[in-house]
Amino acid sequence: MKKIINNPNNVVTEMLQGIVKANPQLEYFSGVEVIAKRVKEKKVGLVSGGGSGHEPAHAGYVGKGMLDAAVAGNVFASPSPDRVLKGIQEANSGEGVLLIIKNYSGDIMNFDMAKELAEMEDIRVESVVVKDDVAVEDSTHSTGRRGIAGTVFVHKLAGAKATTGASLDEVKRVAEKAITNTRSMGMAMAPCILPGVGKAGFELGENQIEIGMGIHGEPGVQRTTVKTAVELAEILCEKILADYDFTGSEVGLMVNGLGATPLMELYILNNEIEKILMEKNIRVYRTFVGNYMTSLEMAGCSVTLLKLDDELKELLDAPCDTPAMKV
Amino acid sequence: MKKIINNPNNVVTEMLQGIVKANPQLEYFSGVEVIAKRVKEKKVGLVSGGGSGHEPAHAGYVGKGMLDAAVAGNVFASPSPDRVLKGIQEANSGEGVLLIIKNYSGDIMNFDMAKELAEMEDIRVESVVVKDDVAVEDSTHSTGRRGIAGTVFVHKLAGAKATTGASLDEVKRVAEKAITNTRSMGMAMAPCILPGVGKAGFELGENQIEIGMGIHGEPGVQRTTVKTAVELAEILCEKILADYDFTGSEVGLMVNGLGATPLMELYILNNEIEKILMEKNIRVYRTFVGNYMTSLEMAGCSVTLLKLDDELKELLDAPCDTPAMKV
Amino acid sequence: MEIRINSQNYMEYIELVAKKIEASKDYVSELDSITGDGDHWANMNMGFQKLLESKQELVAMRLGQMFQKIGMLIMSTVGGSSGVLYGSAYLKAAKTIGDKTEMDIHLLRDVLEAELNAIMERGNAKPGYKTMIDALYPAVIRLKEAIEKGLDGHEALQELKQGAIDGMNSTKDMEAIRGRACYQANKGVGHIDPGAVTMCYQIETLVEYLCKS
Amino acid sequence: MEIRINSQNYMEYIELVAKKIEASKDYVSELDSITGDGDHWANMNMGFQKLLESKQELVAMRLGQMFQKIGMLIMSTVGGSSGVLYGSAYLKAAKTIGDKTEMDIHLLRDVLEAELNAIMERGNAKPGYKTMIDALYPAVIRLKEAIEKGLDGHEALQELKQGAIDGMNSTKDMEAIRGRACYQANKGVGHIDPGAVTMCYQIETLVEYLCKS
Ligand SMILES: Nc1ncnc2c1ncn2[C@@H]1O[C@H](COP(=O)(O)OP(=O)(O)O)[C@@H](O)[C@H]1O
Ligand SMILES: Nc1ncnc2c1ncn2[C@@H]1O[C@H](COP(=O)(O)OP(=O)(O)O)[C@@H](O)[C@H]1O
Ligand SMILES: [Mg+2]
Ligand SMILES: [Mg+2]
Ligand SMILES: [Mg+2]
Ligand SMILES: [Mg+2]
Repeated sequence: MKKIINNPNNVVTEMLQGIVKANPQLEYFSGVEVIAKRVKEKKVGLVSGGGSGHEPAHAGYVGKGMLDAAVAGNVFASPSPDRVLKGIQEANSGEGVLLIIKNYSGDIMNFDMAKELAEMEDIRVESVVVKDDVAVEDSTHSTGRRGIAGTVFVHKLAGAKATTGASLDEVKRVAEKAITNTRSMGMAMAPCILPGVGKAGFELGENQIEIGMGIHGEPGVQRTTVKTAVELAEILCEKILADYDFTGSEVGLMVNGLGATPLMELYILNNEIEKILMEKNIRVYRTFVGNYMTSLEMAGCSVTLLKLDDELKELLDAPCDTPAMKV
Repeated sequence: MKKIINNPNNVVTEMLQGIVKANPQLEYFSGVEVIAKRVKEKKVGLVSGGGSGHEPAHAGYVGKGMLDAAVAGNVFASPSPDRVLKGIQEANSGEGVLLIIKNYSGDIMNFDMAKELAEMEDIRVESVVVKDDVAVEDSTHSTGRRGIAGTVFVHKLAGAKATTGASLDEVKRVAEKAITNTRSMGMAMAPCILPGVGKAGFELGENQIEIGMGIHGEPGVQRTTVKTAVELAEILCEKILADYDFTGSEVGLMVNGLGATPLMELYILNNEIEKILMEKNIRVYRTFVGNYMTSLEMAGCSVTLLKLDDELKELLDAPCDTPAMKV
Repeated sequence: MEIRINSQNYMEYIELVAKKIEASKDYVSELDSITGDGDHWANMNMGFQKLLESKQELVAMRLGQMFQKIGMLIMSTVGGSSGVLYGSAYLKAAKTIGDKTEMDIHLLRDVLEAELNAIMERGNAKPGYKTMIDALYPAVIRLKEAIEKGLDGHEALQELKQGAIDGMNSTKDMEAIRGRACYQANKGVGHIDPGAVTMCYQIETLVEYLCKS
Repeated sequence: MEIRINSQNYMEYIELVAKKIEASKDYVSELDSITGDGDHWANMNMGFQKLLESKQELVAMRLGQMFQKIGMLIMSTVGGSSGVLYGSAYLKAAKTIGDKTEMDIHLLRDVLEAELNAIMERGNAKPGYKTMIDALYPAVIRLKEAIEKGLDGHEALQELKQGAIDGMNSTKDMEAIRGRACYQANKGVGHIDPGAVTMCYQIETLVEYLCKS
């Protein structure tokens, strides 16, 4: 295992320390692994979080116009309720707090329990659950779809809405609209290695890739051979467009790298994706290309489409200033 | 070779197309592989460039407050004089153009020839040569030190100066001051693969890393075993601090990933670097952590220190808005 | 055979579990890699190592307090699904113990049942969902039946253990409805659930510890 | 043996070089990987493939024009060090040819010397710096001497070729002063310079082509 780390047990703490050193406008609460804005604003507080290993998510989205606090779990493990509670406390300015949760049972259980704890402290807490990954079947029977890179759009839009001074209900409405309008699909070309485990969680042959792989290395829907950028763009778009009708609409587009995929490849993929969308009469209003929701050193990418209306366009364009996203 | 590409011969063109699709404020001149600002400003023009494969360098730094045009060569190959000439033409608004060249004989030869061609068109062109890599001995006899990630600081500072409306000589003076004050040192943990070649340019054993590796996979100064973040920070800082006395000064710090190294690791490294600098009585004024000057999918990092004075601090803090850097 | 478990005994049991888990790294990690995200062993191991570190403090506590503290420690150290599930389980078990200082087999049964209910509630899950519940549920049921039938302590404990083992094995053919295995195309069919394995380890270790002492 | 090279012949020679380079992928790539950035083969191959694509246009030109065009094509297609160096070489050679339609051995010598000078000037480099110059320089010197000594065409060409081969081999023990090999701790000592290899290939191919026809 080649990683720039010290003790595998301390990666999260040391990373968060490194983040606040680079971003002195952020504050780090050690032990509970919370990153929050140093200067608080009087507004609905936004809290997101989840397992570590998805950097810049989630701490990288704390700042003006996006999150008020991010809560880090251990690598790929949901943060515990006491941590989330601290995030809620730091984000709360009396206007209530919205939790942006990704749809994993671990996250849901921990955030739910934290919500109960916060409510015992008379903090009003609402939550939304992001489930954008079309690789997984939508289901009410089982846990259903995972939340992946589309979460970043939810941070952005709900964050912009909260910054306008809107009420908790209004911010929640926007977050839910964003969730309803967002679809993602990813694929992996090489695995990642958990620092505490020391070897890859799965293996892919010389010429194999996996379509629909999750951001924790959870298996995908199809193992296949290496594809060209044209083919990949087709596969990823097809799954997304089959699931939700974006025809005729304007969209936000995110071409996201999983950690080890160079920007060159993401831009080449973007080139193909935009061609396909143009053909399908889908107009790209704004594009984000980069590492937004990663999976340690996994090689691969995901594509996210967000259907926009006038309200969401304005919120997407609203200024934000965080380590990982500045608009 | 697992890459999200189509034909290896077209990677640069398709990548640049993907960049302008994501950044409609930029214009792409195909064939000559130049990216330039769509809306020109009346000011000294700044042009940088070099081989491709270092994304977001160089096109990612075109925009307000940084470059006016970036010229892309093939992967790891300097752009030809005709391409650089086009970059100069696009950047020129009559106030002259500054070329920011990295110290590789290929780049120098091609940019010099382009300068001669531009001067034949009566465009005033000056150039500066970045040589920040302390892994290589400084020398007047041979080509001497390479230019690596420190180049991004030169883009930023000279760009900010040009935006104030300063003259070509003044902008060049600032660029040269930035170069004089900048030192970098890198290391690699895994090789990169040239799309046209299809296999790694070098090999590193299971537990090997290479200190001082160049951003094109040029061999470094020492092959050694995997190190902890603490040890790596020490090795990289030691080389830099032995070369230039930063004691007592304020610095700009860049902890740069080479392409495949996750942000988590860069932040952990940053944590250690800042500890060492604090001990040495060097105050970090501003930190940049991320993939700023990469080497395809190479795993590894570099550390850059830039000594600041009041003038440079103001220029470092000046707003800029480019795909890869927003201040 | 009569069963008496005080704080001291429970800590000895925890130490044995910690050892058992430590030794199961490759197998458990691999199971969670195949069907989940690969961290279940690391999570559980971190949790039990933390309990070992807190040994002095824990053994000095009354049993109920001790369970409460174990719940808090696991919840905050482990995170993930297992952290909050075991955390909830121990917190609820602590309530069941109240201020008693020892568990006999009847209290043990109630404690295990409380844990089962806490996990099902927090996880919004039932037996058959391919989770740790599938090891705990049949174990608890068979212990209850054994006690009702009036079997002796040793026999009742063997029922508990065998219930856990059979339950664990039964997850192999289940389709996952909770946990990360449900993201797989085949819903994890063909692989044992890692959470069921570590649950089973804990029950086995408990039974072996009680039968030896 | 008398030497006559017109545009048609030169294009035939270019085709042979393109083939020779195409076949040398692994060796040349590896040399540039060891001491440089690994792209020298890809660069040269791209350049010569481009010349093949432009065959119709090139053969229709007068020799000097053809050289000019080759220079422009290589310079803009290849980029990197070799692009601008070969580009400069061909542009200068075009001037030396002027409006002549054929090269005899004297003009060939002058053309090669012009190329050498162009490369040394553009590269700010001399013989002994471990570059392509180290294959071209001795080749040109030995051709000149042979012509001065009055050796016949065939013999003079063998001198040209042997000069290139010996020069190429001599780079093995040199310390690099130009090119990426100079970044290495050992300055590339122990490895032949890839640029010298492809330069040598071109000269060898030229000699073999001329001797065969
Ligand atoms: N909703 C749930 N209810 C009960 N048990 C669950 C639930 N979700 C997951 N589990 C159990 O937790 C185990 C996974 O734990 P772990 O790997 O530590 O957490 P995570 O899934 O967050 O990575 C699964 O194997 C399963 O037994
Ligand atoms: N300044 C120079 N003068 C002469 N030849 C040079 C110079 N720099 C490099 N070379 C030659 O160019 C070769 C490398 O070419 P290539 O790999 O195509 O370019 P790059 O070094 O830009 O990757 C070297 O092996 C050397 O022979
Ligand atoms: Mg997990
Ligand atoms: Mg090159
Ligand atoms: Mg897991
Ligand atoms: Mg090269």
